[in-house]
Amino acid sequence: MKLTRRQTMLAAMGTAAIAALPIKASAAADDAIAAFTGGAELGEGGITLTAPEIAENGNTVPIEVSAPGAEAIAIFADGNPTPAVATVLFGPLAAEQMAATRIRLAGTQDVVAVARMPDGSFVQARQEVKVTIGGCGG
Amino acid sequence: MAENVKPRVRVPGTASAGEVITIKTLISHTMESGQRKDDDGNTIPRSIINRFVVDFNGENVIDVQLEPAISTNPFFEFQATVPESGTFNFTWYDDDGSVYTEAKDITVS
Amino acid sequence: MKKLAVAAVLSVSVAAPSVADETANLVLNGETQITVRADAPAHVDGLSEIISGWVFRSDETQALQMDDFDNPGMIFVDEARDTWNEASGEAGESCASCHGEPESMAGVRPVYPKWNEEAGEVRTLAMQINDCRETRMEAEPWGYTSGAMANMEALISSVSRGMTINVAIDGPVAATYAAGEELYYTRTGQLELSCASCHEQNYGNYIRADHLSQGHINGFPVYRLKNAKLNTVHARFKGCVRDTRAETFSPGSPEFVALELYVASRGNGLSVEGPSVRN
Amino acid sequence: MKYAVKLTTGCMVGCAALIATVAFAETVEPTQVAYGDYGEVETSLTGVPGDPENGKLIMVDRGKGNCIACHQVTSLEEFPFHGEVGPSLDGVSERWSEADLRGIVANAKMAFPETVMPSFYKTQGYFRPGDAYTGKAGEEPLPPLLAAQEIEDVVAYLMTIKYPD
Repeated sequence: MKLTRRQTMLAAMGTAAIAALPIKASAAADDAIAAFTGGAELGEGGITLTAPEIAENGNTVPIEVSAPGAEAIAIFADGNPTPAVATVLFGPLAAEQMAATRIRLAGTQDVVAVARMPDGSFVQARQEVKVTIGGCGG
Repeated sequence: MAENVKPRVRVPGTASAGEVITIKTLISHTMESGQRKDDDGNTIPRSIINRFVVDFNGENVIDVQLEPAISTNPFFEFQATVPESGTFNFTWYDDDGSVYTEAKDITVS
Repeated sequence: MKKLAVAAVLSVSVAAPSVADETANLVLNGETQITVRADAPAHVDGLSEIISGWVFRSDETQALQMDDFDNPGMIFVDEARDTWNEASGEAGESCASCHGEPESMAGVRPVYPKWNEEAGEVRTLAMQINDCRETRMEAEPWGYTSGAMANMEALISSVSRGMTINVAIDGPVAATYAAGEELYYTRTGQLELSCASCHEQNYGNYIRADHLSQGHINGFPVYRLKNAKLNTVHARFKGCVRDTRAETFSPGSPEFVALELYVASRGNGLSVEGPSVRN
Repeated sequence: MKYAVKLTTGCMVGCAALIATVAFAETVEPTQVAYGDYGEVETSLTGVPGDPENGKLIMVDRGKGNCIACHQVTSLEEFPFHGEVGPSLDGVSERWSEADLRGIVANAKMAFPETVMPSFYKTQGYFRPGDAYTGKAGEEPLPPLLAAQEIEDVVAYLMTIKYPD
């Protein structure tokens, strides 16, 4: 079996990806989420978080959140020293409840999006983003 | 006021009533997180855009609270519906008290 | 070993979306075609195909350069447009006084560095900009890798995007070209790495999680996600040489001017991309 | 408390001095390493057996060996992102002898003249040697990238690496 360069590359990244050491979610992350939800239970579904599986640089990581019908979406990076990232309130003229932005991640960790729905319930989506490590020693 | 802060917005010039339009915004700003240190080891004080609001003809589209984890040169993309011709007003609030604004007209046919 | 390789490939689906798509093509703003792959110029022995650094970046980083609104480097182009029109220096002149619109600079970037007959020297774009400032505007020269310089280079590059790099290597620049080529293949510092060690022998390979490109400079100045600002060619050269644990050359030095001419000419056939976006 | 602190300090200084003396007596200087015809180095650089656990840490430390920047190693999978500039080190102890590995880590160019692998136990003969990663000039002899015992520790870890099952 002959691997093309691209396949080999993907394989290398695949191996690396499995082994990534994430920053553990902090108590501060739980507190930040609770501050938004008032401690309410977090459901699943109805919210989409799109983030790269591997970010080339943690300084600028493009993400997108979408929760049709939501009143607000809060975004958290659960391994950052300060986990809160942004809170988006949607007004009456927001066509679809979505937003895309670029965020900072201190290392490999979960990005969490939590939406507040008009009935007072909360739903969440989370995804791990692996932040790469540069090759040079300096 | 922070240096060289310049808002940029992209809004279509025309739309049909009730059409979903995509808006992109970018403002040049360092978004100093308050977590970095200078060469002498002193913490560089936080200086960020902390709030971004978009209204259309006085009605709200989005109202965003930004934290230091938003990247340098904050970028936002979102969607709006426009019921009639009018003006989008964009407002960014800086930690230092500065307020930056931009307006964009749209014609609804 | 064979078994291992197969197992590794099976895990591809996990990481595939995030890895650079090496077949991707670059079109700016849905209209400007950028040549990101071309046959290597005849004078480059070590490569058969030349490939823009854009190709080696992840899908997300690639996307940041595809639309001027998404490209944070364009912020600095805007700043330079203001500077372009501002009078500066004793002569009371601005760039616009002589050159009109910045668009009149289209075609300049692709041929720099180039021989200046009058001065009898090879000039980089930065040297030419400073010559204008000092001689015609009677203004202070900008620092070689300063923000103002990077911005102006970005503006001048931006109006040539899509045009083909075509740096002359013979005639009066032959000696400079030869000096640049020699430096390109010279292993520097305690790590004993040359430009070629990474960018000719190992492009396409990962060094840790960093995907090594061919090191072309058609995308300069570059907005790097790493430092969220524009980076000039000589600042990047300096950073790379420093990372070999070497004593660097200085930005603007004859060595780096020669290296710039040589490296630029390796990209003859690619498009001007600056300001590009890289990691 | 004061007394205790004093005692500890005294011991630290004394012990360090002792270790330094021993090390000095045994350590082969970078310029004195005896490479064989194929770049191998038969004798330990320190006479002290390598510590494979420490060797492992050196291999993944960006400021030390940084071996995984270029080499894939299955047994180091817990440390993310392995490069592919050099060959995989899986099974390395089954392909090479300890002497070969010591020579390759100390100065791989003795075995492979064209390799891009840095020489970890070489202190002079560089073009524009720098002061670490400052970009400023460094004066030869430079400190080696790894100390003699660190080389032995890395070799000890390499000698544990078999082909994965």
